[in-house]
Amino acid sequence: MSSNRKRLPVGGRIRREVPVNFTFDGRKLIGYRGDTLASALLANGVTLVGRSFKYHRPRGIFSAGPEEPNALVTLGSAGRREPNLPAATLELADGMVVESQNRWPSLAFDVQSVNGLLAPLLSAGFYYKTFMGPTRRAWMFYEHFIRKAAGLGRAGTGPDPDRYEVRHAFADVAIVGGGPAGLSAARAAAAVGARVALIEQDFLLGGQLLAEPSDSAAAGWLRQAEAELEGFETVALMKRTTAFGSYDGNVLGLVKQRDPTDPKPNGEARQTVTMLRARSIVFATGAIERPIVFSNNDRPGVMLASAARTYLNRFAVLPGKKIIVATTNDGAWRTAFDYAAAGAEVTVADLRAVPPAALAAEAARLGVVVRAATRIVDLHGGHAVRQVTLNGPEGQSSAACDLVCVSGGWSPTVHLTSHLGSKPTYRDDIDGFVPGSFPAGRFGAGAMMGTYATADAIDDGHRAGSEAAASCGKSAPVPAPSKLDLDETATSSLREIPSVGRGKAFVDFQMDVTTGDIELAHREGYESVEHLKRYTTLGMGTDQGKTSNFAALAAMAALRKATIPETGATTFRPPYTPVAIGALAGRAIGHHFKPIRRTPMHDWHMANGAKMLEVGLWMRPYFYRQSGRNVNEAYVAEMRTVRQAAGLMDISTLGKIDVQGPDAAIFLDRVYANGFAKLAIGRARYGVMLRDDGIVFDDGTTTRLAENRFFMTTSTAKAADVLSRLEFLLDTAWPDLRVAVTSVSDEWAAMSVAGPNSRAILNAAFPALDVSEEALSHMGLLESEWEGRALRILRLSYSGERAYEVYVGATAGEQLWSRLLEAGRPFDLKPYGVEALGALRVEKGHVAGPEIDGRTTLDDLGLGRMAGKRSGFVGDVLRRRPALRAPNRQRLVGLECIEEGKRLRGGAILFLPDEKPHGHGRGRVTSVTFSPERGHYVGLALLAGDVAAEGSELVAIYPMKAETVRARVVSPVFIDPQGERLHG
Amino acid sequence: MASLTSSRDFSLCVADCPLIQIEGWDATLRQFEKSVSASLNTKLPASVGETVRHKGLLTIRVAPRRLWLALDEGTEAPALVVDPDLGCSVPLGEGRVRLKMAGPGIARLLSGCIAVDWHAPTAAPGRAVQTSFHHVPVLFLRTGETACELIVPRSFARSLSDWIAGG
Amino acid sequence: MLRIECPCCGPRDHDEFRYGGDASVTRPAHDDPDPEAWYRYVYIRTNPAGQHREFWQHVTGCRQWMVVERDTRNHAIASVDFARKSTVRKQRA
Amino acid sequence: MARYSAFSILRNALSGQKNWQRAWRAAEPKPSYDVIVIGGGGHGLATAFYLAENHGIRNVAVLEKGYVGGGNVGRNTTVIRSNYLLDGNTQFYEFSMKLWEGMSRALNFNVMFSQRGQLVTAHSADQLDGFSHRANVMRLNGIDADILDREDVRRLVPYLDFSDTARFPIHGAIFQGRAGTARHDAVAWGYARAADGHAVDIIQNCEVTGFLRDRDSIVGVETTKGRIGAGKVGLAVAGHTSVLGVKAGLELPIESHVLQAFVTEPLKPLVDHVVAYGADHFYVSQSDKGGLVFGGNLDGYNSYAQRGNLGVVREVAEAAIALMPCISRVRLLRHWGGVMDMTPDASPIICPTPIDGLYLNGGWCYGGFKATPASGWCFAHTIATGKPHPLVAAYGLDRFRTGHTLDEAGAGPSAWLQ
Repeated sequence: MSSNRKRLPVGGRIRREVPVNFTFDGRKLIGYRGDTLASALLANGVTLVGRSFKYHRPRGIFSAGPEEPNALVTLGSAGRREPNLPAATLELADGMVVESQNRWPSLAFDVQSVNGLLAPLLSAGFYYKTFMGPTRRAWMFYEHFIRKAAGLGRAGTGPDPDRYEVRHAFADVAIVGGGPAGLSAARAAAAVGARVALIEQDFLLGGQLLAEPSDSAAAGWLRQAEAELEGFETVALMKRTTAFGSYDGNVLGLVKQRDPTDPKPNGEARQTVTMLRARSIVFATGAIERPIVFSNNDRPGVMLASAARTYLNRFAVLPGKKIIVATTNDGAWRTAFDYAAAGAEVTVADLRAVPPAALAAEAARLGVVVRAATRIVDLHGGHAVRQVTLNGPEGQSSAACDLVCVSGGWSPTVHLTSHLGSKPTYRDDIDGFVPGSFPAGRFGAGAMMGTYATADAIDDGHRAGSEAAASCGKSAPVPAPSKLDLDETATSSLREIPSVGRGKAFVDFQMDVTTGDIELAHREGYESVEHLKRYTTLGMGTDQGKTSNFAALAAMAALRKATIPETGATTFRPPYTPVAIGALAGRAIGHHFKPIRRTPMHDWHMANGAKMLEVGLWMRPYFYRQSGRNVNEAYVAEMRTVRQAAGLMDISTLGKIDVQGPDAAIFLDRVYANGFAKLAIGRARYGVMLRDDGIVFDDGTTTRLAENRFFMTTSTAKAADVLSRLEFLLDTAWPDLRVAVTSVSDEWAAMSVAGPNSRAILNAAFPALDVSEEALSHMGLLESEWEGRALRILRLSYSGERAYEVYVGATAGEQLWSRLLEAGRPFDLKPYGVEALGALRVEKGHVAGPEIDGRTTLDDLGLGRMAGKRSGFVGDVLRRRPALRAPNRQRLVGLECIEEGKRLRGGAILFLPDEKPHGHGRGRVTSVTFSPERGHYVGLALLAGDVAAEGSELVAIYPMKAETVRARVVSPVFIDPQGERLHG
Repeated sequence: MASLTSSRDFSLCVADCPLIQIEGWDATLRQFEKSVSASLNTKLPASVGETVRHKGLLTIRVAPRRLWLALDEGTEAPALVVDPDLGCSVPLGEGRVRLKMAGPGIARLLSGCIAVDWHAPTAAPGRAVQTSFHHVPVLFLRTGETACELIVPRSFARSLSDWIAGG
Repeated sequence: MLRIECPCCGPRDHDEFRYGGDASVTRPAHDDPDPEAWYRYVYIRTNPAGQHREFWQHVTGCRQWMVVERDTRNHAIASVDFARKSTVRKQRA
Repeated sequence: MARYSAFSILRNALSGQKNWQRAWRAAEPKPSYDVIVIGGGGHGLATAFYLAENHGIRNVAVLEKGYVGGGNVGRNTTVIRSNYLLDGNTQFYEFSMKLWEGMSRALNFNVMFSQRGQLVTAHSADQLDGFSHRANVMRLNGIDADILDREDVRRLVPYLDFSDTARFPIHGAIFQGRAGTARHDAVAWGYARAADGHAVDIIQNCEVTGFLRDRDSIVGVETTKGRIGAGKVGLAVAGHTSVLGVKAGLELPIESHVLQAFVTEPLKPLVDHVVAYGADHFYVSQSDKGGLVFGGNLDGYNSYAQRGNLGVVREVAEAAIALMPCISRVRLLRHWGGVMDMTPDASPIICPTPIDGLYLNGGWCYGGFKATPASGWCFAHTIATGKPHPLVAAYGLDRFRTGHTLDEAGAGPSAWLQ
């Protein structure tokens, strides 16, 4: 087959001096710069491009745009494999590797085309009526085969090697569509000083003007319009960019394809998603031609009339030499004329009884055969059309042909304007839907408003552009745009009614939905548009039914003997054309999926053997490898260090809030369940906050720094929620309180020195400070400076050992950390991680996340005495609800394992020893640790009040490991119940 | 100040960010502002997003009752005493980092980071915008025609500067 | 993509804000002991399909809590004001 | 009603598909019914079916303001599971699972219930402990559950991100083998057809605009098709419960929020299970047609608009790539929003109401689809007997006043955080 044998010697908007090599199913082919994959395939005489979804019927190129239902291909391989791309939207680039899909073993010979023979069985909805037996799980068997047969292309297997980007952008006026109306709107808006973004999905501006001959007046107009726009500094011409969605707040979602022909993309992302915030938007999205429904109307060689004209005039491809133009309107005649002028033998079959005289005269001049009141009823040919059956006043006749151009009228492209929920309204005069209404700041222009004639669309664009600019406060007189009259006459003039011969007549090509399927849906009562879609899968393909929606609606209306508006309108959902998930994710992938939060000592941990753990956004040391080979070994060793010598823990992740103001004490008194008003300056207190519903919200320690100033800490997880909650109360409930709350979480590096040697270590590290028991007793504060930074030392303990929380300005965090380790070396100070931290607190009976689970009350956690008889604090009233005070509620207890060699596990369910273990049990183990002090596993549990007496015996059942362990209820404080280690 | 990335189009440096936050009480805000203004010997920015520069001290209004006093490197902190009946102050400089950016490619690069309109009057040189950058609250300071700073929380600084350098 | 016009920072994407729910309910005084009042405040919602007064905090901006009036059917925003202002108004009334 | 079977398909194929009957009659309202169920979604239709099937109450109408199945039953991501932790939820959802297992045959309508298994990834030892707790409860209640370690997960779903660059490395997973998906529309249609087979009137395009009262009792409804009397009225309009509740004079702890759903272009089989990401909001399955169907978190503010915002679309896409880097080039085909009734504890409400003659079924949050059969079964019982079915005893409206809330996530009473 000779290369480009269907290419005309001259014309088109292709650059013949730049040949482009590509392969299709392994065949090496050549096109030119300026081609799409579709035009290059047609130029090379490739008509069979894909197989349909259900019946695997041969399909060719049907359109010249994103409405393409048939010619879907897979591009690239491995991580770059991209399935289901419409050939008509792929800009041809050197080295493109293209494969057809949904066929096996080959495109020309596809085994599953046998489905076509089974078609009578595979009617719409047949799945719902069978595959129900013989057993309950039978569907799982059938589904296996059905899934394999379904689907189109295949996804890639590995990570995507390409980059994507998400960008933010702003404009005064965004204009969607670079056709005559959009260009005119852009000019009008730019001329009055508006910042304009003109968005065009194609790699050329012009829209339908590109279908005009490249030496025509239209081409001249386009050149001038483009040059004029390029002269404005405030106009961004965004080509290769699709507005995929229209969102609230006048936001458009755009996706831009990198220029695939650019040999040096210079790091530009393969695709860029832009969130464009516009003050006003002009939709100039044009219209999509409708097909005609007849038997075998899906065969390769059937093409939309406007697409055929585009391939001829824009790409200089003559896909057929003997063509039939089947139409209901004037527009398609221009295709007939241009093909005749290019030397093709052309017959027009117009459904109308009397086509306009002017068209007939021009046809006669060009030797085009005209058959009025004539329709196509059938088509013959497998991989390419050979012949059609026409039915007209003279009866049925056959006509040989190699291309059938169809036009059933036009549908305005109202997808984007429907995304915000405004229902399109039907306009009788154009037999189509236009946008129902526009919210403020949104405008429509041109064919999408039903204004089809180019001259009118240009004027309409001018109007819309001016109004859009005016709505953002920019208006001034602007000269009218230059005229362009293409001599178009009225467009759609007759509703096309499906006509079906022997073969299937397709309404939705991609989903293989036929007129028979629509009849069946109607017969079975699935007559609303949504039922029709869902029952037949109509419009569910990758083209979202861009060419099929109207025909289906018309067919259903006819069956219901109703009008189109009575039958309904389809709801369009974003995106307008499919968008790669990777493009929407942009650079927020891999490590950047969520930002990483590092403490001031992060680098030290990394350099010193810490195994790090993700805790929310933070990275925290889980354990240190020098403590043990794995976490279980390490945490026990680290616990021993803390209990026997001293440990150093990075606690910088704690939430820290500066609370100041004359009313700060009153404020804290209300937000905490326990009182703070009487807290002495220089003292710290453990506090618990409740939610409004009386459930425990968070806990932490708050220290009074001065009469009017407190330093609050929160859990790592709740830091942001607590701050927002405090601000909420101050702004909305108690604005009379003079209190300021500020996050100082990042301000301080925080570390805990815990263990019997902790005081000695502080003495060594801070020789100038008095950290004696007298000067700094338990719950005391010492404020000072270290290396020019503020220093706070709080005598607090989470582990039950004598311990100090040392806070220093974050910039000195790592330095102080190292200093403490150095000072602590003689005292066996070692760092420990969060696993040991958690284990130490379990041994001491402190509650944490597993117990403060959003369902527990103060009483449940054994903290009821903190609130005492207080009232007037957040959550106090609803915590008194009966269910939250029920005596048999589960409450915190200690558990110890009483079986030699066995262990407790968090998440075990507790039962009485003699009861059948079934149901939810009496409680559950929340947290466990091996206790080096006790020599066995201990844990905290939430246990029903009636069986929670100390000394009771229970079994802890853990079905996931088939374990049953005997345990005894004990005090939750496993070490030093008198608190002697804390004091002294 | 450490340079993280530098090319013909773009440079990115990271620096410490001495910073004090002051805040006045609702009912006595005018008195508070008067006393601060007198004590700093400069007028205060009137509305959120405005800044006033005075002798190495940049005053930024970050909320109706809240101001940030950002010090140039090497500048002495002002001797500011806030009357507790009028308001309060809290140092925030240890916990913030300045990411300084400059170069002709800056507007494009920043469009991949924050939703701030580089060409809007609210982002003109001398203006400040608080916004979010990959979920993190940041303060954008427009310092010149092709220069700006982001004041970011220290814990997120590396993650965010990596993001910028990768753009 | 909602855009909320913060009274002091200007129009911003809604993801700079934290949602705070229905602002038409009245929070009882901190020391109000009436369980019914607290029950209604915490749980009962009119949940209108239409104009809804609601709290939003400009959490990555000025950190102020706002009261926004928004139509829940189409997200059209009728007004935005500082919550402090409307709370003070309410308390004075 | 003709039975559906392979034989009926064959017979109809031979007769050119001309002999199929309507799946359900196009009924017009009678003057009154024993029971009116408002809402022709999955729950309402199932309720009508079980009223007839289990309680012999056949003088029943289902009133639907649009078309059958046009609400959340046809907008969700079709996940069915029974992996609930709390006493009350566990048993209810397992009962539902059992009904799913027999549904196609019970309705003579293939709802394509595919028990392909669901797994939720865990990203730390603590998270896996939490999952183990849940799995233990499930097993002790006779429900299948397994805990998988990282290598088990890798064997089962090798396409997840097991690389060094994963922001939240996979530590393990909880797995329920009997969980899966179903063809959502078929559930509505199947119940509609089966209810119609019991002479229930299914009345489409019939919007309820008010309630008829006799003193303090509700005795019927005002509709766009006129007044219709009723012995009892059941409300099953999740998403819009408040709108009708206000008309009836109910005070409700419900807010309407939007949850988005997403579908990609059809692909050859890739995802063989239901997979949920434990480190963020993302879950995915692959429909039999080949599209990846997925969802994420609520948009997060009260909404009755069936559309979502772009920010959440991006967040869901980010989570999708974080879990499954190989779908970067797969393209999103459609996204849409469903309006959810969110309750303050994320558990539903099925109960008699303080208003005589009015029964409430709502507050399904984002979990209504999987509950469809059990909800219908128990609501029918509640309406028929006037007392809650034991399985929904915990789902009373008064639980918020008493404190008997069922808060699976412990997220507290802000509905949008549930």
